[in-house]
Parts: sequence; structure tokens; C-alpha cells
Amino acid sequence: MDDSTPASVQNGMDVDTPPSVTSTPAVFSLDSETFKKIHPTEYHRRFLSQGVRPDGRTLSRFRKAKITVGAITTAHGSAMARLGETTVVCGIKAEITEPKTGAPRDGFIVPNFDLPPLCSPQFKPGPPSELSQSISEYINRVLESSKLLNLSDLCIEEGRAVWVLYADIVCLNYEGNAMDAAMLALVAALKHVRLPTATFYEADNAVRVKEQRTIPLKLSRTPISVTFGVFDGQFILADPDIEEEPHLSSQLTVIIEQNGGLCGMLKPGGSALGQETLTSCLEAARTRATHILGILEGALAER
Amino acid sequence: MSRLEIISPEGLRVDGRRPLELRRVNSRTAVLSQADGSAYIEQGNTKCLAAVYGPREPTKRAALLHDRALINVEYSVASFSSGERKQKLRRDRRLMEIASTIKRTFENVILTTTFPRSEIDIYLQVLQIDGGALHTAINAATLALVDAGIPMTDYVCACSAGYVNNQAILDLNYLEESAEIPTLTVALLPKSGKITMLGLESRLHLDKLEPVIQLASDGCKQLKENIDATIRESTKSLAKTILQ
Amino acid sequence: MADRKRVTGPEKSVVPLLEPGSLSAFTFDPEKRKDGRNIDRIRPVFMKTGVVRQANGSAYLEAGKLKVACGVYGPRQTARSKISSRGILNCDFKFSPFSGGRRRAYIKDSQEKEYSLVLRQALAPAVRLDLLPKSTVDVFVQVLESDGSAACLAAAITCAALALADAGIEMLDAVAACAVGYFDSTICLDPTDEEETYQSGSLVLSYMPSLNEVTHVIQSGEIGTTTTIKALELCVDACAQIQSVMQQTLAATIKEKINGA
Amino acid sequence: MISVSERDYITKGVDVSIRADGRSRLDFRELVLETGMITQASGSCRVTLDGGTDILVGVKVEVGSIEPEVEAEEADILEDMEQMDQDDGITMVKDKDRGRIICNVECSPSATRIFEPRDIEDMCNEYSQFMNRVLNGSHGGVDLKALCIIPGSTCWILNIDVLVLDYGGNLLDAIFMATRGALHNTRIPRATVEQSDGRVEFDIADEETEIIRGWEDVPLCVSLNKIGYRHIVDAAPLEELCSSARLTVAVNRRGNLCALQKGGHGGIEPSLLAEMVQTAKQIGQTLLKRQDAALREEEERIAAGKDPIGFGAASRH
Amino acid sequence: MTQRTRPDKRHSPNEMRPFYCSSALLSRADGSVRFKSGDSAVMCSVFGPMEVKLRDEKLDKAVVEVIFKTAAGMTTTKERMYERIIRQTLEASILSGLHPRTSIRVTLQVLTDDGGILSTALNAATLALVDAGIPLRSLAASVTCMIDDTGELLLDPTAIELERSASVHTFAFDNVSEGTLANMSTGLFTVDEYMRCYETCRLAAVSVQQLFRTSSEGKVRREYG
Repeated sequence: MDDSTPASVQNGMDVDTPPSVTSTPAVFSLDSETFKKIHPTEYHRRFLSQGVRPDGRTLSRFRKAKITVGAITTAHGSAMARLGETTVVCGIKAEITEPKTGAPRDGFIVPNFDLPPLCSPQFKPGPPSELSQSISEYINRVLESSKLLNLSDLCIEEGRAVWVLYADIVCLNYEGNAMDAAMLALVAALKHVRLPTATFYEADNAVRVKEQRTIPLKLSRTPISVTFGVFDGQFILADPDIEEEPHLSSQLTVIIEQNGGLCGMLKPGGSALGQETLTSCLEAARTRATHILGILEGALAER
Repeated sequence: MSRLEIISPEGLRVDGRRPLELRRVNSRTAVLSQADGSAYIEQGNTKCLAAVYGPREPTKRAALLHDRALINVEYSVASFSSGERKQKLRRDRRLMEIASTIKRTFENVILTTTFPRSEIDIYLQVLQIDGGALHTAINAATLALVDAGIPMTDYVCACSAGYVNNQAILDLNYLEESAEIPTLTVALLPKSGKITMLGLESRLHLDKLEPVIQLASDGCKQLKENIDATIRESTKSLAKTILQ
Repeated sequence: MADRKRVTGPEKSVVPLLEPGSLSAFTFDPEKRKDGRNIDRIRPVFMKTGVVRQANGSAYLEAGKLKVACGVYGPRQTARSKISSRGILNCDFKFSPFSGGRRRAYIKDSQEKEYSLVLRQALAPAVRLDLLPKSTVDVFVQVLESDGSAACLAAAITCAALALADAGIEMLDAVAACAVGYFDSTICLDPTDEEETYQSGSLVLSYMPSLNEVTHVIQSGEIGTTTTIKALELCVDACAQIQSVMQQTLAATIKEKINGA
Repeated sequence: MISVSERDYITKGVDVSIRADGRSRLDFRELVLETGMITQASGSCRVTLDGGTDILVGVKVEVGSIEPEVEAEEADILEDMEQMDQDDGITMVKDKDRGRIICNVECSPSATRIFEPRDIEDMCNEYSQFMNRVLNGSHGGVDLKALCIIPGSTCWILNIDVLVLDYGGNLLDAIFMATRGALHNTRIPRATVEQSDGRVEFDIADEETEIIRGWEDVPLCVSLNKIGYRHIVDAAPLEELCSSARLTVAVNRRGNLCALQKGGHGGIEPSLLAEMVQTAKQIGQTLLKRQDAALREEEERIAAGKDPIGFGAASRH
Repeated sequence: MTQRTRPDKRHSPNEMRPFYCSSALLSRADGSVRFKSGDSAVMCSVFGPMEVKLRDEKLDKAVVEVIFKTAAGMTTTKERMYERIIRQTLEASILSGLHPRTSIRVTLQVLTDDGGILSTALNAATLALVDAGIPLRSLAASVTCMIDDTGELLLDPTAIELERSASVHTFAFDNVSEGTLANMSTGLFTVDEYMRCYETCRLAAVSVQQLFRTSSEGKVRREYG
């Protein structure tokens, strides 16, 4: 643990009784665990009004990020990203397919984010939840619209064979803020991808590859996702965790790259935000992105 | 296959029957150990197995009816039953339609009000199809229901008839059915002569409807004799075991 | 039919063929396994508990390239329609899409369904389900990387047993599982993916070492009875080894908890 | 559901080798075996065990692509079979010169009202997988190479559809018995391959048929149920409910084990396991002999042109 | 800035397409609206507050369900994302605490899609909620704009214009605090560009709010004469 919990928080919390009971002379107090269960929103509100969060972070403090690449040898590129305890693994597998007739040189990249029932009790077996579908879709849009990859780099033989990259992002431990972790794992895995030299043989209409995987992908940029939670419409929490998520009135995700250019903004509804808040979030996101990029570079250099 | 060959100049059909002749019927009851009533019937090469469970507590409480028994029919076809192998779908619409037809046929015949808040399950398994799967299944269900001792107002006997070359023909087989002959399936209550189910899925001139229905009804009456004989036989052997 | 609940790619894609000659020649030689093991040796195993914080119990297992994670949820309330006096053990086995040679679809295939079933059969004899009326224990296994399918199944069973122990679910004994491959008359423990392509059969044994009881066994391939019995003995020994690692891991977890408190 | 006293009655009986239907521990029930009653199928067999289990197996052969799931015209592009195989622990079709067997177990609703629908699905899936594994392996008996028509593209596919008509215990053993019977009964049209100007074509002669090569080597299953400290063969439904563990062993003519699988919620000691394997092997050998004799009789009956008894067996009384 | 005609004959890049709505079209729904913005049209129906499935019931507020259907009727991940955005936007507007243990179901059916469908759907949903008489805290007005490959900002782009977009921005503003309720931006853009889009859309949203006003006034006149 890099953040130690302030002593004031650990000592539990004496709590005023609800108004109706205060009139009685007996002093009623709850220990913090019980209070958290009964009035979870109020519990968070009291912390935040003191400028500290239940896990000891300040409002603007992000959780520690950690990236490991290349753990999965069966994938052409892989990475594990951790934000605090949230753990996400991305594996990229490359397969061969025929290109669309409209774009004979373009390959495909298919990102999918999965929240299996393993990672948290809130996800049930069966079809993917609305959250994981939305994240998959938004990531797909960001990849497409930010032209992160030049899809024609994935061409093997024009009109006949191209690479399709399946980027499957699996969450192993869900502790909140899936979007940031998923994007981080995806980008790290894409940077780690090594494709084999592939040749198309007209004779038997087949693609053959060398065993060694050597060709890296060319990424035009490195987008980093930074998410903020909004509590009560006034407190802006950087990198909300699983305890905070259900009590947030809104969330804001900024996809930002190293030079401060933006690749996406997402605020999926919730309470209204003023312009100043947007500006300050953009500023904070920029600082965070620089920090994350440093970690990412470090992780990739280790390989 | 051209229409000319459906009935040869000698007046015989592809399988050697005369136009008004039923296929060979072979049936028996009590073929399964677990079911309350069961039956097996062969009409020509069409073979069907029926099992009846109930009256018993409904499996789905929501479906329970307060004034009568719920009838539940499941109709399935073995994947090797016909010429082409069919991968069975979980919820084949065609099979579900047939099941609901059979369900409605029997709802009026079974004395459902005798068993309020309970369920009677009729499971039909077609093992081999050579035309007339629906009417064979209905006959099998009748036998199994009688075997299970479910009170009914009458037997339900079903038979099909078609019309070709200015001639009505009885109990069509697969070749005849697939030669685009209008085929009509009738389920009849033989005692009253009332028709409980009538199905026609192709074009038939209105003038011809009457004779075809008449022929199918006659077929049903013949089948009734057959079914009745099977039931008498099995009752006799049952009586024997009890008396022993 | 396309899966509309996920981002879909092209309709069909295939794994490319390898250039002839680029595949390094591999023949199985029991005396000289690629990773330097003897035939009666399992891969070194690493285990860890408490990897999924939201779960009641969880474990992670790594043996060579093989990586398996497992989360246990429960005992929690059984759905009203399925209530019974014994607890229900649900097991769900899933390969990650990138875990093997070919990309796997998200929808469970028949192998995953079968492994889910095997998992339940292998664990149920150990779990005191009689103490958990009206309750369900859900075991979710996710394979991150597979290296030898029989070994993968064995690892999943071991990992799930560890996660159950971590969740504090009462068990008669910790189930340890281990796989062997048959190469004609040679029996080889814990075969890898590459080795598996040369085997004539395989066996996965799940065993409770302290109780000396087999909870599950599954074998395929045409094998003589004596060879089978020899393989069983080999597995029983290997399972005991695996269990000692499990015990060490659990002891370490508990120590950590005591020290942490 | 089974009551405590019923369970006790059966367990004590098994202990002294007396079972409810009068059999001793290692007795198999009387079985009736018939072949060829489904004329629409390429081969069929029905096996009924005395206590009610009733299995109908239909085999349908069809021409298909050698490579599963990929359509024929796309099959030779971009495909790597080795990659596909290593996922499966079983030795699947490694080369492109083998046919395939697809097994599918289905429960007729008539047989299965005693089980929960989900359990039935699980059970059918388990049995289908088990059969697929046993029959498609090198040890499955059936000569898969003989099912190949054009190496690399076309082969015969044997669709084995198992229909459980009635349940009276010991399904798996009966299923294998019926499957082996159906394979014995199956006839495949003769396919002749012709080479004409570089294209390989084949012709199927429906009149000339061949038997399935290697059907004799198809294994039979013996399931042993552990009740108390003893084990029994061919359990009846009530006995299956009492059983704490089940061991299914597939044995072939050569006396080798082709598959081993444990079920049930209890454990077995390793020494007992070894003993059970030995017992199963011996019983399997006897069963194989019994079945071969029954199949010979069936062959004679068919040769004599007699109708199968079928479900019309009532006429025998 | 060059003044050139846009594909649908609009003259200014800052011009919205003509939009209009017709309400109370469906007899069975509590509220229904067809909202048309140029050639993008969405039909929205609202049912509720009505009985809620026990599983989804919330003790302190109404549950908002949103169903988004494309013209072809398929529900893919894209529709699920839209459903999530629309639902969370409406949740912020609806005074759901007034109807605890009930459900409010908003069904959106796309009739034609010519760009900016998320905005069209959001506006239709807001109007349908008004038509259904669901108590609202504020009205969410949504506007889409894009920046094309030459860096020019185009308000309310059509499908043809979207093909040459460098980035696309959809905003929803509420009429009380004038803050952002929802925002989805994709593509490549700078902070300045983002702020320009924000400002343009915020101004444009006022005209949408005006339509909301006229529409609800019309409803009041019709019903209370």
C-alpha cells in the first residue's frame, strides 16, 4: 500500500443519530462499518467534506498504476494493467481474414472488454452487461476515430488477405474504473504486439508465416484514458474506486494523448457539470497522462 | 414425381395400396416404464411414441389453472427420422405449432375440470416419418391417454386424405405428400362424429372439400376400430395380471 | 450468427499456416523433455490466494506457461426455485479468448461446458455441501494461458480447491489434481501443449491426499489396465506434492492475515 | 429423492450381494437388442434393459468436409489443423485423411420428467462429449481413414444420434451398447473417386454399400456404482440414487481401456479404484461377447428377411 | 471562413437543421413523440410510472428503463451504449424520488438516421417525458457538432458531412444550471476545438429548449384550454 490511511479515519466514527432520535437523551453512536452499511452515501459525503476519501486518498489523487507486458505467450501481444487493485489483462491475437471489398488494404482490429463473473459479484454469468458492452463500444469508437493504427499496415496481400487483431480485454479483479484500466491494458498490449512475417501464396490461396514474431505495430499516438467521478455534483474524485462508484452522480472520462491532444470525451449522463469543472478535469487528465506514459515506457523498456 | 404416377392405370398407389386404403397400423400400449401411460404406433413407416404423465402438480406454478387441468404437449422429431438429417433446434417453430395444434385438439376431449390445479403432460416422440406425422402423433396420444387412465369424452382418431386425379385418396405417405397433393388432416370424435381438428395447408377446390373430409372421417372411424382393439387387448392382459 | 452483444470483426478468420521448415523439428523424447523435466516431474507450481478482492475467496495458479485464476462467491442464497437441503456447487470454466492457439469465442463451447462439469464433479466430494442448506457456492475459473489441456483442467481443479479454502468453505480435504500423458508405454507427468500432440492418451486425477480418496478421474486413449494403474499411482504421489504447495500457500495467507491484523 | 430407510435397505442388500431385483452385485440385466428398425437411417439399433432403460440410436452418414465447422470451399485456405488440435486434450483428427464422427445424445421428454431440465442438458452434454472423445480417438475402433473420400477435402461424416426413450438406470452402458449395435448395422454407400483433368471427383453408388470398418473394435462401457463399501454393475434407478460414486470404464475387444471417467459426489480410495478398473474390464469382455452373439442373431434374422420385433413386441405375449 | 452551401442546402456552418416534433401519437403510451431533425427522425414512447419487476425495484425512486432500437431493429453494442447514455441523462432530469417502486420505460425507435441520432433520440425522450407528464427537474436539450478535416466547425452535421469528420461531439445541456448533462466526443481534437464545440452547442441548445417550451405550452393549452 502506498497510501496509508489517516489515523482519524481508522479510529471509527462517532456519528450523530438521525434527527428524529437526537431528541432522546441517550447518546447513540455507530461504528464506522455499520454506518457505512446503513448510510453509504452519507458516509462518503462526510469523508469528502473533509477533503479525504475512505481509502485515504485526497480527492485529486489517482491510484497507483502498474503495467506488465508480455505475460501471455499464446497471444501476439499482451499486457496486464493494474489501477490500485483493479486488474485487467489484454491479449491480442492476430488471425488472417479477407478484407472488405470497399477497403482491400485495410485490416481489422476488434476490441472487446469482458467483465466475467469471476471479477466481482455484481456481474452474472451469461451475456455481457450493459457496462461492458458500452465500454467495448466506446473503446472501439476511439480506436476507429483516432486512427490509432493505420489499418493498411495490416495488409498482407491486397484484396486477398489481411490481419485481424482480436484485442480481448478481460477483467480479473474489479475494484472500480474499468474504463481506464481497459484502455491502458489495450494500449500497452498493442505496443507489445509483434507480428510474424507473412506471405500470401497464390497457388493454394493461403498465407504462411515465419515462426519468429518480429514486426511491431506502428501506433500513431498513445491515448490514455483518465476518469473522474462526480459526487453530489460538486466533489470531483480522480479515479473512483468500487466503493465510490455506486454513489457518484456522474462520471467523466477524458481520453488524452501525450501532447495534450484529445481522442475522446465521455460523460454518459448524470448530474450537470459546469464549464470550469470540465477545464479543470482536462488539466488534471493531462498531468495524469504524462505520469502514466512514464510508467508505460518503463514497462515496455523492461522487455 | 409427376402426378400421373400417384395412381397407376391399374388404380394402385406408389406403395401398392388402393386409393381408399389405410396403411398397416400396428400399435401397443404401456411401452415405457416411467410414464403413467404410454403408447407406440406405426402407421406404415411412420412411427411415433407417446408418453403421458399426470394429472400431477404443475412444474410451473405460474401456469396453474384454478378450474381445470393444464394440458402440456411437447412434440419432438428424432434427427434421424427422415431422409435428410436435421440438426434439432432448441425451439423449432414448426414443431411448436404442431404441439399447440395437438394441445388444442385434446383440451376439448379430456375432462380437464375433473383435475383442477393440476397438469397433464403429453410427450410425443416421432421416430420415423413417412407422411402423416401429425395424425399418427394424435393417435399415439389418444392411446397413451387411455393407457394413463385419463378420463376423456371419446377417443380422438386422426387421419389424412388428399385429392388427386379426380379422386380422393386416404392416408398419404411421404412420396404422395411431397408431390404437392392437397392434404387434409382430420381429427374426429368417432362416437359423435364431430370433428375436433381440421388442417389443410394447400389449395383444394371447395367442391372437393366435402368428399375429402368424408373420406378422412371414414379413415378415422377405421382407425378407431384399430385403436379400440389395442386397448381392449391391453386391458385384457392387465385384467389377467390382476386376477392372478 | 454474429454475436450482437460484442464488437464483432470479420465473419471468418483463420490462424495462418507456418512456413515449411520454419517449424523447429520437435519429436517427443521422454528422456529429454524440452523444459528439462524428468517424466515423473510436474512443472514447478506457484500459487497465490486473495487475488480477487471482491470475491469471498480467490486463487491464482501458475505452472510453467499455464496461468489460471479462480474466484469463489458464496455461500449465497439459492434461487427460490432451486432450493434444497444440500448446498449447490456451481462451477464455471472459461478459457480467455487469447489463452490458446486459436482465438476462442466468448460463448461457452462444448469443451468448456464439459470442463465445468468435471470441475464440479471433482470438487463436490470434498465440499461439505450438507452444511450449506439453501445456499449456493459459485466457482468461476478463468484460464489466462493454457499449455496442455489436461494439465489445464488439473490446474483449474487445484486452483478452485485453493480458492474454496481461501473462501473458508468447509471441506473434507483440499483437492489436488494432476495430469499424465501416455506415450505408448511411457507415462509422462504434466504434459505441455507440444507434448500433448504426440500422446496416445491422457489421464487427469483429482485426489484428496489426507483422506486418501479419489474425487474424480478421467482418462482417454486406449491404455492397458496395468499401465492405467501405474499412472494412477504416479498421480497420487504428484497430487500429494501439489497439496503440500497448497498448504504452504494457505498457511502463508493466514500468517499474513494474523500479522496484518 | 430417496428415503433413508430405502437407502439403508439397498445398501445392506448390496453388502451381502443381494439386490432388489434378485441380481447379485456383478450381474448385468437381461437385455434386448434389435437392429435396423429405422429404415430412414443408415444404421439403427435399439437396446432395452430389463428395468426400463430404452435407447434408440440412429446413424446417418453424410458427405461432408474433412475440416470441422469450416465450409468446404474455404477449407483449404488459411487453415492450420495443428493449431486446432492442441486445444483438445484428446487426439483429434490430426491429418486430413480421416472422416469424422459426430455424436449427439438427446433425451426424449418422455424419459426425463424425473430430472430437472438443466440436469438433462448437462447430462446429455456430458454423454455426447464422452462419446465424441471415445469414438473419434485413435482407440475408438471405427477406422476413420476408411471414411475418407478425397484426402484433404471430402469424407463421410457419421452422425450418431442417441435418443433416450426411457430411463431405467445405467444409461451410459446401454448407449454404448446401442451405438456399437448401430455401427454394426450401418451401411455406407460405396464412393468411387475419379481423376479427370486435374479435378478429383467422386461418385456415390447408393446400391452398393459397405460396412463400417472396425466396428468390432468399438468399446463398450461398464459403469460401476459404489454403494457403501462395495460396487455394483448395471445399477437400477434407485441404486443410482444410493450410489456415492460412479466409475465408467470403456473396454474394447483387446481388453484395453479406452476411457475412464468418474462421476457422483463421493470419493473412491485409490486401491478400490484399481480393483474397480479390473472388475470393469472383465465384465466388459463378457458383455462384448454377449453382444457379438446377439448381433450375429440379428444378422441372421435380417438375412432371413424377418421383420424386426420393434415396439410391436406386445404380440409376443 | 468560406461561406459554402452544405449538402442539405443550409447556408451557415452554425445553422441547425429544421427540427419539429409531434406529440401524443400513440394511443396506448402515456407519452409519445416523434422528433425530426432534418432527415433524422426518432419515435419515442414513454410508459409509466408503472409496475416494476421485483428484481429491478428500487425502494426510494423510480427505475428508468431505456430501450433504443435502430430502424433495422437490431440491438448491438452501439445501441447498448446509447441506452446507457440516454438512461443516465434522463435519470438526472427525472424527479424519480416522487415515484418510488415504479418503473418509467422510455422506448426509442429510430425511423431514419441522417446523422446526430443520439441528439435526436435524447430530445425525443425529453419531449416524450413531458408529454407523459413525468415530473422533471430540468429539460435535457442535445446538440451534435463536428469538426471537419479542414478544421471547420459544422453544427448538426448530416450523415454525408460526418464522413469527413475529424471529430464529432454530442452534448446535452440542462436548462436550469446550463451545465453539461452528457457528452460524447470521438476523433482527434484539441482542447481549444473542444471548447469551441462546447460553446457552439451550448448556444444552439437554447433554440432546442425554445422548441421544448413551445411544445409544452401547446400541450398545456390543449389540455387545460
